[in-house]
Amino acid sequence: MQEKLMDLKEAVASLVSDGDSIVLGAALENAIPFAATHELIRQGFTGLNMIAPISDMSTDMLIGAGCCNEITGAWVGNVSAGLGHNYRRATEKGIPHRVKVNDYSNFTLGMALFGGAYGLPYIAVKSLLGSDIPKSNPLLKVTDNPFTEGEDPVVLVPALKPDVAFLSMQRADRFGNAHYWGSYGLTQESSIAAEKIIVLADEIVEPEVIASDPSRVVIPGFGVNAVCHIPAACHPSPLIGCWTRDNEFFHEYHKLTRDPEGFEAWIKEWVLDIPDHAAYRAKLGERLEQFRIRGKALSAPANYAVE
Amino acid sequence: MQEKLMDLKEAVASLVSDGDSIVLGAALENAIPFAATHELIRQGFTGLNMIAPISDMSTDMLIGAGCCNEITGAWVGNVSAGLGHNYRRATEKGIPHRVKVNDYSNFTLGMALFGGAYGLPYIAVKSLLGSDIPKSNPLLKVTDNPFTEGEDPVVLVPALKPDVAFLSMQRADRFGNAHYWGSYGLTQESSIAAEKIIVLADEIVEPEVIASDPSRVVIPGFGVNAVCHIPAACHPSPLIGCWTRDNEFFHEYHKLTRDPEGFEAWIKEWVLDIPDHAAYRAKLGERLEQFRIRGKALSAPANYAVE
Amino acid sequence: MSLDYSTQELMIIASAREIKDNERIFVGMRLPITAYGVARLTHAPNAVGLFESGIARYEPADGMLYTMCDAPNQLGAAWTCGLIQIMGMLSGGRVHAGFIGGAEIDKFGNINTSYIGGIENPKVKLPGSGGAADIAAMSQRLIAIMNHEKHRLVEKVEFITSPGFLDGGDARKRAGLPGAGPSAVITDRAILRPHGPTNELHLSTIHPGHSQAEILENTGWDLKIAPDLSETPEPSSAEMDALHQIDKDGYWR
Amino acid sequence: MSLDYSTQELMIIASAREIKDNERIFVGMRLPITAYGVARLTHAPNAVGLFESGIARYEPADGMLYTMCDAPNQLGAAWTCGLIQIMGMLSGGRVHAGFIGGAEIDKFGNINTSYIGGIENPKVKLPGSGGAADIAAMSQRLIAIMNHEKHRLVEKVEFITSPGFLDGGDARKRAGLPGAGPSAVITDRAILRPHGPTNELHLSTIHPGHSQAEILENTGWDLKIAPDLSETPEPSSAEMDALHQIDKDGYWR
Repeated sequence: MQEKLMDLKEAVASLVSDGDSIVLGAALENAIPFAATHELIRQGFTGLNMIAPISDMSTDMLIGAGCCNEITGAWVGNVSAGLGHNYRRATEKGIPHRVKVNDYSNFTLGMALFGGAYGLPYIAVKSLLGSDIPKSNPLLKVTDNPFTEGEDPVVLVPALKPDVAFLSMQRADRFGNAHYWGSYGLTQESSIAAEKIIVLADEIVEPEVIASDPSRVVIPGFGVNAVCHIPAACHPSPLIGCWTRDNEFFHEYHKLTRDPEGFEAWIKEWVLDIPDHAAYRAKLGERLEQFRIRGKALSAPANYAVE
Repeated sequence: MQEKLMDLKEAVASLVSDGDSIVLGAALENAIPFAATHELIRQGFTGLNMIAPISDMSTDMLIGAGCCNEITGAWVGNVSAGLGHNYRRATEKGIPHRVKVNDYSNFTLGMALFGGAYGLPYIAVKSLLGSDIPKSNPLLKVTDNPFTEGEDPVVLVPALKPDVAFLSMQRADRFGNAHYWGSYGLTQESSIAAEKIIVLADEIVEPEVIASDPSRVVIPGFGVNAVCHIPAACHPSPLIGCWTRDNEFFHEYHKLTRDPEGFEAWIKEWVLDIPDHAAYRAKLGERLEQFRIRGKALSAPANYAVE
Repeated sequence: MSLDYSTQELMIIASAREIKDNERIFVGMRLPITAYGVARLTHAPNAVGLFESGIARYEPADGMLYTMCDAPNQLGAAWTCGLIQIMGMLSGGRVHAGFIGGAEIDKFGNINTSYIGGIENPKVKLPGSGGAADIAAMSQRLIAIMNHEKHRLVEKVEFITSPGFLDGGDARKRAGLPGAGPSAVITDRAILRPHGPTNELHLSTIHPGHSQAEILENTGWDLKIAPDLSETPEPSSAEMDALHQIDKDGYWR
Repeated sequence: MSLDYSTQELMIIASAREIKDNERIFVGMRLPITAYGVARLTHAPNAVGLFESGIARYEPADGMLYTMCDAPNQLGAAWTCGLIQIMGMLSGGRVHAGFIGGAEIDKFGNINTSYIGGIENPKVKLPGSGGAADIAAMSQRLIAIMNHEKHRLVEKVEFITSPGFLDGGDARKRAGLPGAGPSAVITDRAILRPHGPTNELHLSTIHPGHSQAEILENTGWDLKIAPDLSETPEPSSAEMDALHQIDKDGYWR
């Protein structure tokens, strides 16, 4: 096995290029690796295509910072707080510039990434019939089911292969093997579909810990390009077993980014003026500690003994 | 939640009908619920269509006993011992009667069941191009990828929805919620695709045990119709954490069923003359004990605490 | 003597009544998830709640949720898995009903959560479908929850994110959609239901304290009246007890 | 002084040489799984072994396997999952090579594991594809392992379960197959490889102790000779040491 521990700054610099299509958290509202969002903004990437079923505040920040030209997904906003102001400014007024939206529904985006992961050229679904989404997203094709006599329309969703996937995992070893639990959305499909995978691990553990439970592995370690040790990388989103959600942080962002100036100030304070995630955690200070999970509600063990 | 504990005899009698398509273990070579095979034979079902990627000795027994008219799968035989004698007699000589074989490869059967599970009318794959399998299985259609200019052939695999799925799980509660670990083949897709699900649990545990780890659940308990408590239901196949493989049993079957008379004697001794699985275990006696896993190689815990 | 309840509490209880026992329901967040909790405690103890991120629950979460992925919704779940497994149940025809909201709904129950003012240069870019388009297409039936305002209940939505009966009649069936379409639209003033061969939404029940004239005034199309028009039944004390058990902090009061 | 080795040991070591470092390999059972173990211990320490049931391993199992699903193959695995995840890696183009066997192979590397004597009333019904057809179609390259007998190496297989170069030339590419096709056929007498624009299998190396005449005699078509024909290199002592470390009980001796 190859050691893959890397500084996040270095991982982002060496594995991401301008114009890449990027999955940055695909579990929906938990395990969003905001630490990677910050790093993409600090390094000033441009022309990114952000792919996610639910694009939360992370995508809104990338839009506002001018990193993102395109959004491929089913929903963009601020889940607990409302609309995404940068998203609206970009799509409605071209501030800071126009952003193209490739509309999907959750299920059809899931199928696109499933197809990308497992080499299927396209997937035929019965969703989105009658919806105008296939009109706004010309990648989708409405056609007839060749197995049925008479009319039986289906929507064909072509496979989608992201360039890079960033994922938050509860624990990983230095070789990129990781454990994840709780709902995972499209984590598995989107990262297997991706050309490169960067894991942000809340904790680095000995390889024996991961190897003790290969069914807890959601994406195979041998496909991972870099593993970065970033505690609370997902703040303010939750990570099951590690951190709860900092709801106020989402609301403050929503309130403070109503106008471009407010966003400029916010991004300066929380991203641009901060060198790395350690400094971000230091800035959060005691605030972060209130979201740390200290209780125990442990899983019953599974036995893999051979005799 | 509804209590679903049921005697296997009753579950089979009330949930299976002649002519049904049946998944009886879909994890390939582990977790094959042989106890259900025996019960199907004892109750004298006919016209069954057995669906599995790898059909091991279980399917061979059902063919020899005259229960099975059709096989839908990728491989039939006796994995560690060689060919399946009843399978060969049925397909080559019509003994006890002809069996129709619907040829798939592992991946395309997987896609058929994935489609059945998740409501996709068909799946387009790049496998089986150039193979004669689409000629022997007219359900498969070779067509052109509508997203590509010029020729780009794909194989369309229509969705497959079994009537009943039997599955071995390490532990379940009385409401049908279960834990499974180790490789699972097509367990998840085939049972979600099936109209009815019967779980054979090696151990019945309190609901709190299953609820302690919802990510260890492979198929949702609310879809399960019956849960039957049958220790070693999978003998002679292995069940991770519970039982190792009784290799000799596979070899003995292979040796003793070379001719129809041998099979008749074998099935009488091990199935027809035995009332139920408890009696089967009693007959195995000390032999079974040598396959019981007594060691411990336990998984690292996962924490689901909320604060 | 009538019980004391808020409009939102009535909407929650009306929503709960749409859930039958043993059903699998996409419960969404906020009002519908509370409705699911009430249904479980009253007439539907075996209903199962599904969440798009990959969660199925027998019981509502114990604790406040800001998103469906929060820890209390995962602890003790029946199943935590991926989006494809859960949304796939919907696509596989295994989901009985789903709740969705929206910015606009029209007289055939089509819902817009995407664009106001054109696709190319929208006046307002809404968040988009999320799972709503899938739920509307493939759930056996659909329950919409809306504020009853003239600019929200419109003659024809300008963009169909989530299909209802499309142009009405059998248009939905002809389009190949597997689910049966909207069965109820629950607003803060009334409940509308499709009626007759056109499947147009009709005024079905009026919430206590509201009038037919007020409702027609606040509907953006010429709303027809169902032949069996009645008043939305008030919450029973059992329903209110259940709701108070779920909504301990009185968020919806 | 030459080492003492059996024909099967030579085949295992020849197979191991086909595995490159960092590759992902469908290793199958028996001879190829042992070859994978040897490769890991010699020149390919970072090769990953994949098993169709849903297992990926960095190291070969510690203990005798009768099937790929046996407990020793699951304990300490890199990943245990479903068939779709693992076979999907293949379909997704992420698998470098796979090993398969068969009842018959023809001069273009097509393999039959299905029917002898027709589909309708076969003389022999073989077990079928399992994952072999998928591996042959979608693995970046394919290594076949066969006993070198005239009735097994035939002019044309009567049923193509696992596609090689089909009718030769660019037929495989025209059929739309993603993988490049067979790169080696390792028999108990020799190694054949595709050569030239026809992609016909040519005699590439002859195992020590065997003759060209004997090999031609035991091949069911007019086997052509590769221009760089040589002898299969004997196992090195490092290779034999690795093999003995894997095959502790001398099963292959």
